[in-house]
Amino acid sequence: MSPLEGQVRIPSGCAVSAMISRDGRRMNGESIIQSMIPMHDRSNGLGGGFAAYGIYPEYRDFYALHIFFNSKSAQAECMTLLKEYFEIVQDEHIKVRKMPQITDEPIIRRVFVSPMQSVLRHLQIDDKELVVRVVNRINAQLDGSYVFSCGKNMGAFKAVGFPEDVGRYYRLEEYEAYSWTAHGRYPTNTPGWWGGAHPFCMLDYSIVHNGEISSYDANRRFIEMYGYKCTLQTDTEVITYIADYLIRRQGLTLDETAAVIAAPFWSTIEGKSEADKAKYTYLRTVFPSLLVTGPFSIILGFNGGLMALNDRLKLRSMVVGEQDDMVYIASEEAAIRVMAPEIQNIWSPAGGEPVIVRVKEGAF
Amino acid sequence: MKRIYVKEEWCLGCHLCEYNCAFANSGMTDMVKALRGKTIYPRIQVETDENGVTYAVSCRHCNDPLCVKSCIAGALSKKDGVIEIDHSKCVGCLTCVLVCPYGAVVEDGSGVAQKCELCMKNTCGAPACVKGCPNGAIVYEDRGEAE
Amino acid sequence: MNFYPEFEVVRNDSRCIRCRVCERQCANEVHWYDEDGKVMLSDESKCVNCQRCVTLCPTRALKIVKSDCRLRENANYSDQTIKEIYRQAETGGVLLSSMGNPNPLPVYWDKILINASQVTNPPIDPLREPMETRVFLGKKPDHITRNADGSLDTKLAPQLTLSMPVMFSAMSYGSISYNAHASLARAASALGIYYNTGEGGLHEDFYKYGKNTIVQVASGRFGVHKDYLEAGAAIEIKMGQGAKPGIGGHLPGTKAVGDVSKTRMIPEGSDAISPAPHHDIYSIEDLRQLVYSLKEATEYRLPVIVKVAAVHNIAAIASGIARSGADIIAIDGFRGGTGAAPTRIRDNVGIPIELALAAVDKRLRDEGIRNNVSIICGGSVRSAADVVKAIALGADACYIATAACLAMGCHLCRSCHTGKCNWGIATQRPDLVKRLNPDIGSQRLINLMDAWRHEIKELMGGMGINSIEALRGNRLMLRGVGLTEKELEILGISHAGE
Amino acid sequence: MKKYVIIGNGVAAAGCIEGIRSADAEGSITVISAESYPVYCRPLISYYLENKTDLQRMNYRGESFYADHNAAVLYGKNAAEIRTDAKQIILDDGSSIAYDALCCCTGSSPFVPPMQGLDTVEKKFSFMTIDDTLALEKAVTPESRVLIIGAGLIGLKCAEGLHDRVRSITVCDLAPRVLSSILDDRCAAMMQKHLEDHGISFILGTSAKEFQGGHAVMQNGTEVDFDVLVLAVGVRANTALVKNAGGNVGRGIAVDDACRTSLPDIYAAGDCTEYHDISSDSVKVMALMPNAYMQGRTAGVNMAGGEAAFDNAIPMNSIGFFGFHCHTAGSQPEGCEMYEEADENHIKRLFVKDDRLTGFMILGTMHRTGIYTALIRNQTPLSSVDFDRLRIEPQLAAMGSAYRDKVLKGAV
Repeated sequence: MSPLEGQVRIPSGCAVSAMISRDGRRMNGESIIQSMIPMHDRSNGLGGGFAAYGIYPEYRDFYALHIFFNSKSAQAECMTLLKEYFEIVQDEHIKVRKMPQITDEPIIRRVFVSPMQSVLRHLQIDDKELVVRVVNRINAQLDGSYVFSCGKNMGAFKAVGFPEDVGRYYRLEEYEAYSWTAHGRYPTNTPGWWGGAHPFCMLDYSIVHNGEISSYDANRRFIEMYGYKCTLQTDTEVITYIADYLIRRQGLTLDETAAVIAAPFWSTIEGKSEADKAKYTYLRTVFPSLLVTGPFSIILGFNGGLMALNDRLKLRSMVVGEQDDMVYIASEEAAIRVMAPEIQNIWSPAGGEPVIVRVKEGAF
Repeated sequence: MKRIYVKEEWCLGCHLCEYNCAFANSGMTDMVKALRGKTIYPRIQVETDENGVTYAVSCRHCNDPLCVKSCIAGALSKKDGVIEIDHSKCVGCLTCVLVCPYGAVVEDGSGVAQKCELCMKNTCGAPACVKGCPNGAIVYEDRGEAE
Repeated sequence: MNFYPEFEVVRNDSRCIRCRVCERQCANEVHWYDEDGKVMLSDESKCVNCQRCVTLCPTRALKIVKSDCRLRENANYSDQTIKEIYRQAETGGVLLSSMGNPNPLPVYWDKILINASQVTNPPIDPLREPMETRVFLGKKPDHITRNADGSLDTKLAPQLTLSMPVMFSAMSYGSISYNAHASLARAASALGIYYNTGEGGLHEDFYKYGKNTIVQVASGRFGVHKDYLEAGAAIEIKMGQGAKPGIGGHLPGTKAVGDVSKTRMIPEGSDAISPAPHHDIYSIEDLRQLVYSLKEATEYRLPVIVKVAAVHNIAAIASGIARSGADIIAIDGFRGGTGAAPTRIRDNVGIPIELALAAVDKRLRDEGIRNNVSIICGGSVRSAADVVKAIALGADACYIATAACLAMGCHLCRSCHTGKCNWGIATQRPDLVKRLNPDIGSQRLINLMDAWRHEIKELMGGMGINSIEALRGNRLMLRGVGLTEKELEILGISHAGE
Repeated sequence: MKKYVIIGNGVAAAGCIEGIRSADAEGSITVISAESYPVYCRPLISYYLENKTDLQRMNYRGESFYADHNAAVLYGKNAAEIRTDAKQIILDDGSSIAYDALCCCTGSSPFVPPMQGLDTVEKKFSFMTIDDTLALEKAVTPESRVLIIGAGLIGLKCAEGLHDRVRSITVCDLAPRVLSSILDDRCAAMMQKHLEDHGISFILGTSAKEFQGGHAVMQNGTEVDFDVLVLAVGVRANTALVKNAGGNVGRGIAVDDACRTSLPDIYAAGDCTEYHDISSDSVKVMALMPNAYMQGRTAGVNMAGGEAAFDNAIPMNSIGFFGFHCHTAGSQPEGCEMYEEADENHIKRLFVKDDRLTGFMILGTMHRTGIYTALIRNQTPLSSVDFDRLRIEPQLAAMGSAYRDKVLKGAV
């Protein structure tokens, strides 16, 4: 049997797509599913997925865990563990639409949880850190359980299959989100595993990514010093951890984060103002191991916005479109034209230059 | 103009320049054939001072060349800064040897005068002594000095 | 006991033009000209096979070959072993050797292969795209801090900035010549890297290269004073050396002459003996005290490097150093060179740098303190490929010394301890020192580093990496061939084909 | 536009033309040449006989020299008179040429003392010019017996030149040694032996008393039969033009360091002049090619309004016979010390006085002798150099590192 995710490093090509309303208007998943259809050939049916922000307004204060279980016993084991750390607010099936294109489905549950204050006090950590630790523990140590989404008021939906089928399977037309990201996968050496599909999430960060990064092991071995465990050995996973580490734990801004991941060349830095020179030099000096090289286009989703970023040589395609309050991002312009047929303003961002979109304050 | 200068602090006294010179001006393509079993008459000569310091001396291509002024046959001339000898005109009187204050014009072993012509007339292209010096003690450069 | 000489001088008389260059250039007085017979003669027993005569012979009339006169074959007692016994039986002395361990022990660099991109991601052409090799060595902060206005506080612990991840390793003035130091200093300056004074102090002429100088503090403390410490860009505490772990150094009085003795601050002609330990460092906490003493003395302006030989428990030692306040750890493998070391020590003590480096990098990461220190890898880094492999194993930069000596003309005859280096490197004899013209020496070092930088960029480009930091510790880019499971495990790499 | 006139067309004249043109590209130059050849150097005539050169290669400055320097040459003309008042030269054909500046490069002529019966000799020649040489060449056969009167530079070079063309050569001279003007007894003896080894016979210390056709009788009674007679007793400077115009003349035309004669706008250069020898601090006729050129050039520069001086003249000679060379320079003043080094085929004599090298004679090996010449010419104090090393071998190494740096590290 071929090795699964986590047993071997898996490079893969992909398609990405995203749409976001800066006004915080919530839209159902129809449009984002449609956007993946013209990019069908960028996937090979071994993985598709979506992330949606703003979909659980009534549970916005709770962490929404989306979990795959291989068996009832695994589910029971996992729930026992969760109860040691969290109040279980709600535990339910994620509704799916049975279809021939999607097979081998695991048990798919959605659990809203709230960290127990006593635990936080005992461990001297904040609630986010607790979620990260527990999720890492489940994913690394509990056989048959895999948490694939764990943020607030957001969720990831993914499966083995083509992305448009995955969207239908999860009935995404029934969810309303102000920000959607999508991913179609083209892995080159795996039979495909549900957990290995994208997006990859950590707290409310979700990453969809197209590329194969050459810095992988340098990034992985660095980030693993800080409690992360790259169980999937995928680019998306490590980039998610890098984003979490830089944004949440180091407190870098999105721009600063982009300047670490896709650092400007020294020759570019030389030409900047003294203040910028000092800043960029500092970031490259302090976080050299988090520079990501090789081709990538990623879309980092988070509560209240998203950031799209290309590698600094722009070795992967990525286009951005803007119309009214909407911003669209995709591997191919065709995908954007599906979502917004009348769109005028489409451009291709330069390598290493982040495109950051934020929803109006208070609108999500 | 470019001239040959010596850096005596780097001269090893190995005398390779003399052999490279003799070979370069031998008109032959094989050094062994050119020099083996022969006394060489190089146009550059290594001297050793009282402290054991060595350095090579070759034609300075003077601004006021006594050799050119003294040549009875009109065989020596200065063209583009280089003092040349026209061997077809030279009759071997060696007056040039008698007047060169640096001892840089020498007899070639057959009674004819010869001197450094910066390897411009042989197939070397650039001074062989410079090219062959293992320690950069002889250089061919323009120090911007007035003619 | 008389042996047949180890080398034979083969002179092709039909090519010899009697220019006597060989005679003039041999400090061992192997060659001479016989006026009567008009031939060149030689005394081969004096020959160390430094190839000076071969190199300078204008007609290629000379070669030096290994003598085939052999003692009776014995797979257990090699010729070398037997002759060493004879020598010791004769002299009662410790055998001395120079340069690195020449024995056929495994060279792991040669059993590690480098990856390249095909199809799924593109190789990068260094002639078309920027390819960055700049490296910072020094302690990195665990957390960023911000100024009141929210901007990043960009103050950092002192860092060394290298244009490429290679530096010239410690070789003292005394063990090598003034001109060798001049060559290294000038090349380091021109290249934007660093050279290392070694333990012999810093000649006053070279203070001007201070921005590119690492000053060493070794157990003998030769030439160490306030101005010296402040002259460099970093201070290196030498705890050990790969060629001779566990023992000190010994510069014979014959080399401690003139400026060498002045620079070392020792009487002319006296032996300069570095003790095996630093007598103020008998434990890791003592090291911490010295690290901070040196930092205090230089107002925390300079990073402190601690250099250790790669020995069995190097990972634990490195962990201790990383917590000692040191900014950089230099690890020197058992193949590293020396101007003189007891043969038995050189050939039998220490471990390969590849394994040591991998173990140290892993240990520091396991302990989450890899960012506290930078790692320099030394002890037989021979090519750009070795550099790339070292970086991918986890080094921040490499130290080279043997390769640098080779660039300056060394022919690895391993006779440095005689002080008669025909190439003007490991000698203090003025007529020999003169043979290394720093104009040439520095240019050759610059050429070598330029060439390596190009090759590093080519290799990186092939891997689809366009900045050296993305290569550091990127062990997925390496595969082993012909290595055991254990070796692969220690190196932290997969076997080729996996 | 200035009018320059040069009387004579030897090397001094060529130097004068180059000197004028180095300072004045415009003025007209007229050269009055008695001989019908472009400038050549007279000492080459013996090499012509030896086939080491030919008439074409003897041309001192190449085909286009006069054209390149915009100089007109009047071949086959002689100046008969200088009229200083009118600033005119009257030629032997009666025509006149005006000058603003004039240089006399009239050279020297063979001097033949009166000898009884000389008119009975059928084939007798001087050895000064191409025409002399061509005539001599025609007159000799492989069977000729040649008698040369004069064992000086001219006589002996003639002997060398004729050596392969004739049956025998006898050289006689009143002086008791060969090359008596430049060599002392010991050196002359070595040179004489070398010449005798090549079959030249000598009758020295006596002169010809009487000629009877092809028979000569010496003062000491020796008799010589010969077919061809060459008269090379000596030369005299051609001073008449200047002398007749009222200029100061001694054994040569008197000139100063700027090569000016005592007459306004009249200069003189070359073998016709007498001038200061710094090695002996005396005025001499030094009929030497290098000096002739340097004087000519000096005169030319000054004529054209520039400033030049030839103020370090010394006598010097480079002469060789059958591959055996001899270099001499300077003088041997009264009371000088001599350093000598000699073996069978080589001799070196250096003369030192008052901390200066004043002269030398070197026979056999000519290696870097110019370094000695420079010591004489520059009047270098020997205490400032390492003369102990220098006298053994001429070398810059013994001249001090400052001098060496100046010579080898900069332009000289």
